[in-house]
Amino acid sequence: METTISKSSSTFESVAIRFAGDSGDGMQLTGSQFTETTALAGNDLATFPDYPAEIRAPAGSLAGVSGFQINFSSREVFTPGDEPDVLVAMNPAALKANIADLKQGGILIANTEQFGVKNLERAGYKSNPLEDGTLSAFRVFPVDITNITLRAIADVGLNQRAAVRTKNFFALGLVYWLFSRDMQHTLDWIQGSMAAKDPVVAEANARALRAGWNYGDTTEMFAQRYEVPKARIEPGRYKNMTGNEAAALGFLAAAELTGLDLFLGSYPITPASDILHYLSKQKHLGVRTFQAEDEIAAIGSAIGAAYAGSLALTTTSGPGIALKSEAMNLAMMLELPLLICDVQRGGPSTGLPTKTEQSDLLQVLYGRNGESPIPIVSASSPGDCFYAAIEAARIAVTYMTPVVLLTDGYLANGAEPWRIPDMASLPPIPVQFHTDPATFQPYARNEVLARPWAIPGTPGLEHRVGGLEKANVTGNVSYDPMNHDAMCRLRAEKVARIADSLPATEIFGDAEGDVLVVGWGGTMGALRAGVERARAEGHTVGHVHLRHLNPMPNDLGDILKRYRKVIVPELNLGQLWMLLRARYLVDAVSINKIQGKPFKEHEIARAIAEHAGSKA
Amino acid sequence: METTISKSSSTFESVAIRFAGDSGDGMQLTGSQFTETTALAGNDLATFPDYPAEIRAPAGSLAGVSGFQINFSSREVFTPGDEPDVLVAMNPAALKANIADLKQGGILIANTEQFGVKNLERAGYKSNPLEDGTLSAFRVFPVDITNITLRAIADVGLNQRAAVRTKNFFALGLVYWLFSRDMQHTLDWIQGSMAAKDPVVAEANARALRAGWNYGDTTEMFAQRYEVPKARIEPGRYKNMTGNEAAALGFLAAAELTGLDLFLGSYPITPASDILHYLSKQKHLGVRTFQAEDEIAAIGSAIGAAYAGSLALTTTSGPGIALKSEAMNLAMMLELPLLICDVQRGGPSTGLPTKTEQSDLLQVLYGRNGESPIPIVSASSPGDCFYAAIEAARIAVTYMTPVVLLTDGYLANGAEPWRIPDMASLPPIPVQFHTDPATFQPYARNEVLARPWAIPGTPGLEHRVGGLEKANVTGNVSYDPMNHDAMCRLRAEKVARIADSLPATEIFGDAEGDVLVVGWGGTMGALRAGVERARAEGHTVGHVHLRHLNPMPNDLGDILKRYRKVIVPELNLGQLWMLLRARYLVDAVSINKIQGKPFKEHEIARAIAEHAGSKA
Amino acid sequence: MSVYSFLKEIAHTDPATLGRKDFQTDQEVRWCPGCGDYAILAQVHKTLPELGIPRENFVFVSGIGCSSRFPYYTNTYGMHSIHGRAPSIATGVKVSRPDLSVWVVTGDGDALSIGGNHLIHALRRNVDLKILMFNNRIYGLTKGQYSPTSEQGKRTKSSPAGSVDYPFNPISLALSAEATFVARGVDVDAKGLGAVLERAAHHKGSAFVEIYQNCNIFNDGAFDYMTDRKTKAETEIRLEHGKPLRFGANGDKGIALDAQMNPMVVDVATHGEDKLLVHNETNAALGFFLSRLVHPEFPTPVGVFRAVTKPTFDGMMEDQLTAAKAKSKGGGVQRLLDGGESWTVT
Amino acid sequence: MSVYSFLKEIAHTDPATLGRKDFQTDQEVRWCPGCGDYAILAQVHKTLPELGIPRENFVFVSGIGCSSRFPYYTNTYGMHSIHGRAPSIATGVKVSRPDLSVWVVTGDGDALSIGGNHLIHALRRNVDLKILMFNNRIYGLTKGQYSPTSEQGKRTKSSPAGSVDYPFNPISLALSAEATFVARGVDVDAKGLGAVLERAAHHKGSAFVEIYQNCNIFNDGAFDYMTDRKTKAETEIRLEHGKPLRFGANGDKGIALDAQMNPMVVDVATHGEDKLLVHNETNAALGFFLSRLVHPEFPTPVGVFRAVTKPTFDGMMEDQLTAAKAKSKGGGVQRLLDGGESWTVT
Ligand SMILES: Cc1ncc(C[n+]2csc(CCOP(=O)(O)OP(=O)(O)O)c2C)c(N)n1
Ligand SMILES: Cc1ncc(C[n+]2csc(CCOP(=O)(O)OP(=O)(O)O)c2C)c(N)n1
Ligand code: SF4
Ligand code: SF4
Ligand SMILES: [Mg+2]
Ligand SMILES: [Mg+2]
Repeated sequence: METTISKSSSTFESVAIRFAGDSGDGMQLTGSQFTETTALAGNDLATFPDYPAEIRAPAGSLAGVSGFQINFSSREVFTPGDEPDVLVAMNPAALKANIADLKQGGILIANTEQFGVKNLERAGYKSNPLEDGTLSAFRVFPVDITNITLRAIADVGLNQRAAVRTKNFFALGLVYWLFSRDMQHTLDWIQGSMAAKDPVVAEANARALRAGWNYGDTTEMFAQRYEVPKARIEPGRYKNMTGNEAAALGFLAAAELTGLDLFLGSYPITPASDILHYLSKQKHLGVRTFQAEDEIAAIGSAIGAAYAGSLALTTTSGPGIALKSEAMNLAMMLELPLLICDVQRGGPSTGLPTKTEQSDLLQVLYGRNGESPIPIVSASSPGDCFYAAIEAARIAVTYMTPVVLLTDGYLANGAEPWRIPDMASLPPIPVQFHTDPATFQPYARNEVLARPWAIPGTPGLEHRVGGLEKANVTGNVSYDPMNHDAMCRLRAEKVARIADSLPATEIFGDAEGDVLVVGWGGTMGALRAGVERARAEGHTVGHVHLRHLNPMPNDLGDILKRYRKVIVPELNLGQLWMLLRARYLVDAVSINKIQGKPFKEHEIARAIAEHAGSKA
Repeated sequence: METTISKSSSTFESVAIRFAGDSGDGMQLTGSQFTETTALAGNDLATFPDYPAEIRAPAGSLAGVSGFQINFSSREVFTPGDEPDVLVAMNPAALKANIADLKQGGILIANTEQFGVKNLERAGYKSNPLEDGTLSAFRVFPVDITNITLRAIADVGLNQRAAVRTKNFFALGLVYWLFSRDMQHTLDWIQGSMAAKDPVVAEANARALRAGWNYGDTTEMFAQRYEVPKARIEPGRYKNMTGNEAAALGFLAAAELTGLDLFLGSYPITPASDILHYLSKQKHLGVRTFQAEDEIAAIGSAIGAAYAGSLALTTTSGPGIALKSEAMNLAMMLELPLLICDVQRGGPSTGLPTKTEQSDLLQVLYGRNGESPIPIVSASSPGDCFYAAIEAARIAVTYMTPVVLLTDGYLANGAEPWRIPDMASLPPIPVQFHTDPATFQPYARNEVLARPWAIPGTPGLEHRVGGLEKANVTGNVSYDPMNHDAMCRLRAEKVARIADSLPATEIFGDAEGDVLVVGWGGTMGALRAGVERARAEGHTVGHVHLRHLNPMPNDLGDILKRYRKVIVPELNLGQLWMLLRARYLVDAVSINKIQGKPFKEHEIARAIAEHAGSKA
Repeated sequence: MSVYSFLKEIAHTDPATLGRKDFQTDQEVRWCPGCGDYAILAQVHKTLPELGIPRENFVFVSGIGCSSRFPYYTNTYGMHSIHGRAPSIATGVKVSRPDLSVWVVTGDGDALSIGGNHLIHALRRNVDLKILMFNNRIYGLTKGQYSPTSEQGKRTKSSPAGSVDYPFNPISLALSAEATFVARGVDVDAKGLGAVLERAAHHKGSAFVEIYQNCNIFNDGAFDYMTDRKTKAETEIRLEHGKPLRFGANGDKGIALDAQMNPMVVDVATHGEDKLLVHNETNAALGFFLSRLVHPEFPTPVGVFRAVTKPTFDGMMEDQLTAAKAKSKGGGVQRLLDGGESWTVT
Repeated sequence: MSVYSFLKEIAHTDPATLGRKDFQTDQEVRWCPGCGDYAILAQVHKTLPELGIPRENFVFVSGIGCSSRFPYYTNTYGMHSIHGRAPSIATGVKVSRPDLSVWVVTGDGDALSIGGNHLIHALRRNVDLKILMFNNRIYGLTKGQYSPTSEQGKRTKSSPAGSVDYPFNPISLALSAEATFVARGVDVDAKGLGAVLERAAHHKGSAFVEIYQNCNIFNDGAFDYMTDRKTKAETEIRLEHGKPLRFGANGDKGIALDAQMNPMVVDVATHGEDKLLVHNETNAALGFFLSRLVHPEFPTPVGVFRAVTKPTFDGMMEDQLTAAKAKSKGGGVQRLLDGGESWTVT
């Protein structure tokens, strides 16, 4: 589609837009269409979908508000943006829930049709904010989105309910116009995927989209348009990738790289279930998914599959880890490779199941009886879940050990444009089952202290494993005191030595100076952006983002010493912070936030400035 | 009984004796009789029973050896003694398993009848050690205990099997003679408890006992006898007390002090089961014990009972804690008083179920998803389990929180002479259920941040609690980000403030100087004895033994600073050590041992000397 | 004076003053519009005030799931606990406080998947609990995975090629767990459900009620075959103690045994009413037999499968305490402390 | 070349060469002298070499308990896992490696207490496992607490006043969990046990075998009533498919139904053999009925209660994989990576 550009337009480096509406309003779809179009337009971008909590809230209620934020730029983008420049509010509840975040002077587009008495009341408004002057700090654009849309598609022949549901495409069209985006990608999608399901609905949506565009173009409302030039982006093929899908793909890739069959034992739990859903569609790749009766059975089945020779995986979230811990300990004792993926969510207890948090680190590190060392790997962005999953698998099969992969709700549901990797370029992960009876001892160890993997069906290697302490080398049950001491230390040593296989730690920014920011997991983008801001303000700041939480990299201690102050921002009350203090005796500062939400860039920048300032 | 004392005798300050034999040889009974008699004789003492591992091992095998060590003295005694001065070995396996510990020049009494080819083989001896000269470092007294006993009781009329079983009383009589102990207490016990069950057996045992005494008195074998004078002991009534019994009594006392009914939900597990056994006999005190189908149901039932207004308790060991962690987190979120008693055993996984270890500290502190602060109290000696249980209950009901009580296998099965407390002298623990609807808010807080306890049956206080995050004050479900942040911090703060209710930390030994030894739990005796030794050697050493692991006492940070070196001996790989380093940034040294066995005094003394020496 | 004595002294709510409204809460009900849970909630709110129990003596315990949000909407004491553990928690409530009326609300996932063991153990012990299991044959809250009651071959998010799990028969399972009261109701059948709930409430011992519940979002229409007015008569059979098993438009059909002891649908007129099976609520094996009548071969039984009275777990525990107290010599904990072997140091 | 291909290339043990000795290990057997576990071990060692399966293809998975030490004494692949979880672990073994013969050894506590849920779910799914539950009606390893199969009133360490728990009937439970093979054997009855084990081994699907086992330390003589030669004939009844239910010294007694569908013991001569119940292994409800024959009112049935064939879980899962692979366009993970919406930056 050729779109004529009218009205004046000005250029911006970055813009953040938030679409917000009722759960039924299709905001996630709107967001992902905008994302793809923007990616095609060559911007760098980051997104943040904000689903309502687990409950199905009544229409129009605050609890039912669904949001999607996208930050796009001509520079590198690390986060979805602190404060949106534009808010599209499809109803009063969406306005109420999001207006506090809108930048001063920002654009608010509101669907006036929804601002009737009943909906205002549902959202807790005493009077209509579009009319009572309370929004004077913003540029408010009231648009009767529902009715204009209905008029535009009147003759398509949809019933009222279905017709109303196209209004999100009107909003999308309007925003496309406002930001000078090309509608073609979305029109293609409508004519493709959507039309395949229902051509009438597709036609209506296409019209609604165009109507939105035309509305912007023809009405007097918007004085100007905005443009965000292309960013410089690494060449390659890109797609939008969520953390859960990336993790699932990473496990699949690891299976291919090891030559093993993937087995997943899982019990559904928010926000981890989608990994189960994704993998259960991959039977053609030899993937077995077992939906167990609970988390314990799930990991139990994975332990059985690992013993039998699969690349075994179990996926869950925090409460599920609590239940799996006894079995994780068994896997540790058996020294079998096992991948345990914890998609962290807001705790404690049932907590805030749909919100994000980084508060399972100490649980996965210490939540077992006895001395039970288990390696921990974490992912730092949605797409990075792919590589983190592969790294977890490398460690598991190389060292014959369970490994925890930590992701979180923010990564899991969040999406980012992701460069599609070439499988052939990934280093293979060699696995060799033991076959020779002459050299077989169940708990003999190789140069990295790993014991042999001898799978049932191999003649002459019949052996028994179990959770009682085992004699070094033979693996027989042993109550010998010195053997127990030795085995506890051997197991710890094996895990500690994984550090020898890690690359040098990457430092972003200054290699020494005022402040070192140390983080892990899904806060990566916010930390990087915050560090950039602080450096732009003149501070010398470094950023280390840990992929490996256990063991930590060998060079970390030295790096910590090169800065006057170490700050550790986490979405918990200071878990990595505690570990760094204990291990390196560094007087680090904990920056914590536990609101079910990611850090904002400015929160990090401010914290850095504060501690860089105190040049004591 | 009047016993004539013949032969010369010399006086010793302390003596340690170990009785060792097959599981069926009655060594525990022998040990406890010797203990009571020795206590009556006015010595201070400590004991250590060493049961075979959980399996029922074949007679005569190494795995089946059962031991009992007693250390008694005219001075204060802290441990069962590092190396026994006397070893009684009832068979070759008992010899094999214990001889390495016997002090150079120590006395070995062996039952020669058992040293036939078959038994030697079972114990893994190629030749008879009593004859092959390998025991030349010891004073060996081979006695045909079995046959002398049989002859002594020949006319009592027991069958062969039953008759042979009296031989432990022969050994006991012989040792009584050797250490100039009065047999009367044991004779009374035989004529009382034993005769009530079977007078014939009792008569046989009494004769065996006398025969042992007479054997010592009449044969030429023993050139001299030993005497250990009375110790200065706090006046009062004493009894022998195991840790499990003391803990059970402590929970009962707490119920009485609070006025609450005690409820125990438990699932049997070594070494915790005896608490369940003991409490299930106390129905007359209104105690309800519920043997659940698993650990989760056990704690679940206790949570229900706590909600309903009981003093609720659940008991288990490490693997059981792993299973209970999700429910512990629920209790934390509900802010209900709940006692969780973890009798630690050798881990990880099934580990060494009958052996002791201190390796669940980090598990109970951190083993839950999200930020989940739970207070932790530990007991430092068998009898101290009583007071530690009461302290746990005080915290639970005062602060409305679950509390973990850590004991361990060594404390649980170990016994010590224990001064019987007077219930009237214990401070009451006031509990007041909320009753007034006008002032009721489920999550309102009092001056120590505790919420009200409103139990079902109270009109007007109907309310719902649950594991989702709750709104401050009202307790309604809340997904509000700031509320979540505030609640996480409030819960943490509530637990942190418990420290304000703790007495000043007691320092044993020097209040400042070279070395501070910081410990916790069942290592108390060994640490104290080790510190005494080191001080006797001229080092200035303090010893702090923590009852409270979470929160730690307010004055601990200051105390740590007063010593040049802090060492932290633990039966794990450094758990408290890690916490102290993180919290106080103190460059403490971890002394660890993980052999299923307590520390020896000299191990501690040596560690102190080492670090006191390095005056760098 | 005991800390508990206020419970006896305080003025309790007069049950006669209670109405349905008294059991509603101020919390917004957050099930999807059209969810079967609403109808069940309404029936429970109708039943509770009729039981002659002060409102403050009710406790509702639930696990996790859409169904498990029930306590928030019922103005009694309540706990929305963790997934699958409600029967254990409720057992603790009831055993420690036999004066309370304790209810469990759970789903097919909560009760039969993660919580299966606690359920069967509570039933086996005959703890005096009223257990309402909302069976929508799906995991609702986690957005639609198959559950242990989903039919084989079901395509869901986690079984895109169709589930290969055979389902549990919850009634069979409850009976084999020795439950003393076992019944089935249907969300939209207000009258039948009300009757079953009332009988469950009055049952002394553990009562298990399976309630067919429509999840219109993830498993819509699962029970249409038997709730549809047009087909109901042919697809549902109402169990009545002592009555022959008849169904069909005019009760023209019945259930009888064939020579192999297998059930068969017969024409009453030709087969003879006296040859029909007669329902007997006291016969567990018969109850089991009836639980095997499964759609589409057979009409689905609703009503009470089993109802027998046995001493309850909580009652027997209470009796043991009473007996022990009667025999006790008093002296409290001090007597225990003082007992056994001891010696005096002066 | 697949990492698994060596399994096909390697020379497997010829099952014909295997004998009982090949299944013994070098580990000292550490049960108490006189324990019933020895006899069961012997029967299993006798059965395994007769199955035509290479030794390396057996996997024994157990939980925790005296019984669960079984794998150490059996020279196959094995895992002594954690308490109650053996069915889950075994499910993982079997589902991922349908070529293996997977056995579970468990106790009444391990299987029915902590592990009850995993057991019934494994049975429901019809995973091809052979599950041997040693029922000694006590927790042996933890030194004698009552178990879910202990009789009510039993005095143990944890029930000094007598247990108030009603026991489970394991056969009823297994049947209600839809187990396709359900049987009972007795430790000292070598022949009967051997026969049951052999049938279980050959059953395709989940086989549940309850084995009465004497714990001579903590529950001695629990089954004397039916193992004692003198009373055996009156207290035991052997189930045979298609045969009427007879027992007694000369088969003079039988089991029949009364008018209420309750079982009764009848004199065959006076009642008539044709009126006796006839055993039918394919009828779950009949199996359930027979499981309710409980000592002392009735003789205890031994043998096979139910045996039917249904597709197994592991088999169906395998079929789904095969079908999916057949339809696959190849390309491995790269195809997934490449699929869906994408754009190119140059
Ligand atoms: C320990 C744990 N595991 C998993 C979950 C996720 N989860 C919550 S509810 C549920 C299943 C709900 O199904 P059902 O009991 O049938 O309830 P419904 O929503 O259908 O009413 C699951 C798997 C959880 N909350 N906690
Ligand atoms: C998680 C956990 N809880 C409890 C235990 C303690 N435990 C070990 S075996 C057992 C019961 C054994 O009973 P059963 O299965 O009947 O076996 P038996 O010893 O009688 O053969 C218990 C409670 C444990 N090992 N692990
Ligand atoms: S998802 Fe289903 S069960 Fe849950 S509230 Fe909605 S309709 Fe009801
Ligand atoms: S305790 Fe009982 S079950 Fe265990 S080995 Fe001994 S006799 Fe056998
Ligand atoms: Mg459901
Ligand atoms: Mg048992």
